[in-house]
Amino acid sequence: MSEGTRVGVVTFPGSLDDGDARRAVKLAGAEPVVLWHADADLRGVDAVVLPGGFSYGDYLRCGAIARFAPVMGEVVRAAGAGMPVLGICNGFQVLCESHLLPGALVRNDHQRFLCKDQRLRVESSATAWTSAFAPGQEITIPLKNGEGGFVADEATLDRLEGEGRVVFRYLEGNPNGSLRDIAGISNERGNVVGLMPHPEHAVEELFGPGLDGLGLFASVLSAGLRAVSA
Amino acid sequence: MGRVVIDVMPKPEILDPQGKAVVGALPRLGFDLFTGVRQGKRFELEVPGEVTPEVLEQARRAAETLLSNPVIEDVVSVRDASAAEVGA
Amino acid sequence: MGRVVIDVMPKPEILDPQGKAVVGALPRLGFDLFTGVRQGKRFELEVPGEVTPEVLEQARRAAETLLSNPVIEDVVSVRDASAAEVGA
Amino acid sequence: MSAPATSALDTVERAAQTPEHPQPWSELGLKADEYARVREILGRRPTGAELAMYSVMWSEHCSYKSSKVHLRTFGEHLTEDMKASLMVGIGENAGVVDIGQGWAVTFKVESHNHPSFIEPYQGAATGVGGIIRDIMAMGARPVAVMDSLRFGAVDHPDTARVVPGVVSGVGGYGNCIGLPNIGGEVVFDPSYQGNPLVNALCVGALRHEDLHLANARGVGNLVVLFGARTGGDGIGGVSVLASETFDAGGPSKRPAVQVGDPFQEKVLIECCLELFHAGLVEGIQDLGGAGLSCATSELASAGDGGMLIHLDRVPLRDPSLAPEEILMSESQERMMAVVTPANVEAFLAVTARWDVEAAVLGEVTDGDHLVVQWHGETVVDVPPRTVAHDGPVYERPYARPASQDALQADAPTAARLARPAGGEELRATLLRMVASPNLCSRSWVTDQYDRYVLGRTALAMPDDAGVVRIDEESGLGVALSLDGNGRYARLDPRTGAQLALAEAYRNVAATGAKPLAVTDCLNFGSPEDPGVMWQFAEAVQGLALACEELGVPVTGGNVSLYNQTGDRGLDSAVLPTPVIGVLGVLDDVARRTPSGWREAGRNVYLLGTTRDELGGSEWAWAEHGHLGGLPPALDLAHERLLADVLVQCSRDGLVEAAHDLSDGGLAQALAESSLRFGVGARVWLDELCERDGIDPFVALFAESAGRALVAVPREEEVRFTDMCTARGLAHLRIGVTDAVAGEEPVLDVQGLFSVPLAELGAAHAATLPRHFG
Ligand SMILES: Nc1ncnc2c1ncn2[C@@H]1O[C@H](COP(=O)(O)OP(=O)(O)O)[C@@H](O)[C@H]1O
Ligand SMILES: [Mg+2]
Repeated sequence: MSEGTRVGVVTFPGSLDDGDARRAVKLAGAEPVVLWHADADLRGVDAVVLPGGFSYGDYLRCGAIARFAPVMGEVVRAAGAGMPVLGICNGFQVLCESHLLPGALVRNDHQRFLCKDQRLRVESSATAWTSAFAPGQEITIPLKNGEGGFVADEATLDRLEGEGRVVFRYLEGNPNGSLRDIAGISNERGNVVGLMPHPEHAVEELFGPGLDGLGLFASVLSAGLRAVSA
Repeated sequence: MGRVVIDVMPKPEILDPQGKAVVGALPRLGFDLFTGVRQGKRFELEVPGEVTPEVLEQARRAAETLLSNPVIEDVVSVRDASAAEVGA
Repeated sequence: MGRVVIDVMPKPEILDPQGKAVVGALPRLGFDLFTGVRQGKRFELEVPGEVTPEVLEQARRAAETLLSNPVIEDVVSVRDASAAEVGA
Repeated sequence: MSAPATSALDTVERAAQTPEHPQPWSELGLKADEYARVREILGRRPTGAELAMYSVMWSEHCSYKSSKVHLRTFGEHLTEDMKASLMVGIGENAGVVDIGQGWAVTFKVESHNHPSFIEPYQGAATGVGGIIRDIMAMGARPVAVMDSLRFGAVDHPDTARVVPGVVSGVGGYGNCIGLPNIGGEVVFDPSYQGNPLVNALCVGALRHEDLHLANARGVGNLVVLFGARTGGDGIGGVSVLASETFDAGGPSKRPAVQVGDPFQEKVLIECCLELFHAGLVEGIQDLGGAGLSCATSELASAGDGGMLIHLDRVPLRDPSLAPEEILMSESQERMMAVVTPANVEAFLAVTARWDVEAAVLGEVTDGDHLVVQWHGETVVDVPPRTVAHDGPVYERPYARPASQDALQADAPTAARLARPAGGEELRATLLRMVASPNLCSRSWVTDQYDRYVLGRTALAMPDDAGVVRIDEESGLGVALSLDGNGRYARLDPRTGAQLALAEAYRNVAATGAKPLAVTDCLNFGSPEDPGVMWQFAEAVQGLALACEELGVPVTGGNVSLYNQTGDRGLDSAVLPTPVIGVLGVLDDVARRTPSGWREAGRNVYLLGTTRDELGGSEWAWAEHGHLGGLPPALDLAHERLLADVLVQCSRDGLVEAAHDLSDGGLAQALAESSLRFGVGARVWLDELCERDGIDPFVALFAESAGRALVAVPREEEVRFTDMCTARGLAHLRIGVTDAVAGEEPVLDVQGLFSVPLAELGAAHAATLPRHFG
């Protein structure tokens, strides 16, 4: 997958960073495709991004309602077949609610929304979305959320660590109470990745803390994982 | 160990965006019987000993001052729930 | 008009930042009897008619699928509250 | 007086038959002569619904009855030159400015002060929501918000209630709706105790052809209400909350507190933009204060006919609402559009796609009255202009308070206030000043705001102005700054307002943007106090004159009066606080100048001259609790020159950083520029002191206007100094940025003191978290 890679970005009611995700896809050299929450149709894309925002206002639980959108049935199916799926912030929450990823995200321990440039370590480059990074590489991308505390039971945490599925870890202080400083994780196969910080806001020199976010979008171009279109 | 349960709900006349979001989502998931939803808060307060009248009184005052915002919320109930309502 | 009340609480072993914040604030306000607080959600669902077993059954399923996340929350109770608990 | 009878519907017919029926005009905030005037206009007593409409629309908040005569000044000082880029001026929902390449921007600042005191979270949240809808109503896509906040003393217990609520409310709404917050202000002063100021600004972008105005034209066109359902929110809120002090103990009303639903508004934005682009909207108006009363009467009075509204078609959240309550409700997240019959089906298809409820309420008629029916019976029949525009106009008496002379005479001279001298004292003063409530880091506040969403933000907090890109291809963008200084305005309202304008103007220019237009929010005490009214009149005059001299028109804004607690006249009023927003344009945001130093070895120049000006200064206040004397002098020609030079520096790439000097003076600017990226500096003050005839204390802490600090790379130094010399701008090299590998960065003021940035930064950062957690 490289030339002409098509990456779908889902827009739910209340998605906010969908335009930014599409811009990032484009800057990385792929073709962004708009996917609408109400259409059970992935339009033949090779990979899917669930963007940040406050789907349905996130009033009930973050991502709780978006999980049931018609498009999500297709995303779950495609993910099962190996299609690369990236959930950013609210998208990560949707992936957890959909059980594509384990655990859940709860209110930040300090109870405030927090927007900052966050230092991270890429713990695993063995996923569809991190292959362009060197293992252990340190990057800076924006973090912005009110409910970013990753929680899971001990057994799940141990398994994630053991299987190398902790993909990103917070550095220089834990910004929200996430267990074991976890900022992002993957599924067993490594095609589904979720993270709280926003790589799509670090893809243009002037409009963010640098270009470190491009690595995620570049990775999926060379992932070599064949999409199984629905 | 004793437990006091406090229920706080948005005042009926105040907009409840949470409840609105839920009532919009329910029919899409096939739950078609509900015409209104309001979402409030439930607090469980623990005390080391029994729930005495003094405990209840303090819980009541905490409910009015800290746990609810009287401008937009009502304290619906403050009750001893030491025995009941555990994982019911 | 009938009403179903659903209570959802964070699982005991899961971090509850809101409850933690409350338990920290209580003694500062002079409420010194409480050793633990957990904050959950209370939903009031309205139905046009009576709360039949079918209504309760649908409410129970809604509670399990939409209104709670089993990874972090427990549904503590789903009950007919048509008569009781109104502005108690 | 008894409440209106709720049993029988108060129709126009009934009103005509029962002239003696007692009406609660006083509870609704109308004065006796105003009520009499309504009766005169209608030739009968108003119905309950009409009374509701007139009372909200004739309130201070909606009618500007005390301020109108003064606001005309802005128009009188509008030159042809200033009109050049003005597409829509004062009077519409928001002003619209042409920024070139077929793009326009619309921006406005508005207050939500009183609601934010009662319920800080929701008050602030709905303040942000309201201003965003004003921008949407112009046909624009909102692209950023800002917030200017003023609270009581930082250590007052009620401040600890209000601050976290307001900040999370501003953030909660803006973050959830997906608009970056790109700047604002946070100020603490005891005068705002019990009356915080929450001013929110929104800026939107549109193509010229997308401009929409609020009018209902074309007989037979349909009037559609869409968005949230109408509930009992804020009924009575407009007249009671915005016009009278709320400790006056008014009648108990339906819930005055409005709760915001940012998700609904986000969907409404996307829905509106789709409607605009599909060409389905003839006229559009947001529903803000005064709800349907305002939207219907303003649309109708700006149109070419009358309007018929079936009020029973309004989708209700609370079915028990009476017609007058529906007319007065301030439920949020609603819009009203005028749509041709041919387009209505397509219109409703778009609203359905976004899951937005819509109802066709009525139509534009060929009459000249606004008629409102309730289940077929007429409850309102009025000439809409009399509601929307012909409200009362007061020429309130105003007079310079007798105490003003004594206040101005009490200047903070060296004899009056002890000044620090010598390196040790200056160092200690600097550390206390950067930690003082009004100069400390705002990160505790601004870190709660999303500044990245939409991917347009080229500069935001803590830079001098927010900069957003408007056009992705060309990089065309705008810069915005919001500034005000209540202490300066207290000492001299005229100069104080001008200084606020000058600061915002300078902040915008410091980023390299050419200042283009102004919006203002005028926060004052009770207009019934002649002293307050004098402050207001002076501020408006000063602002209008200064705008003319700087060539930047006021495009719109907001007046908030009755900001006071108690009735001790001027003494219970807030500091007179004109908050001024300036918008500038950058042809390419890639050229924007940041405020912090990134590299060592850059020469630091101070532009402008420094005088012994400490009246109203942060130093006098923070160190001595003193407010007296005169504010710094202002030279507008010099401000214009300074701005020109800063803009040219950005265009020609002559400077790497620029930071304006304001509160806290040079010391604060040095601290901020070095703390931004942790690059220190070596600074010398001898030449400056000699040139300007001042001592190091004055050099560091005076707040003289018209100054900026720039960092110039060595290779541009000749070009830079040549330009300043040629243009006659005072410039002096006062230091060099400095970073020695392996050594801790420091701010070193030669011969006086040296502070490690770590120590400076720790002092700067600790204050707000210490108070607010
Ligand atoms: N309430 C606020 N919301 C957003 N940004 C703010 C707020 N208060 C202050 N800021 C930002 O913090 C920075 C410092 O504020 P301030 O010292 O008032 O700036 P200046 O003196 O240059 O006007 C600026 O970038 C300003 O926009
Ligand atoms: Mg300022």
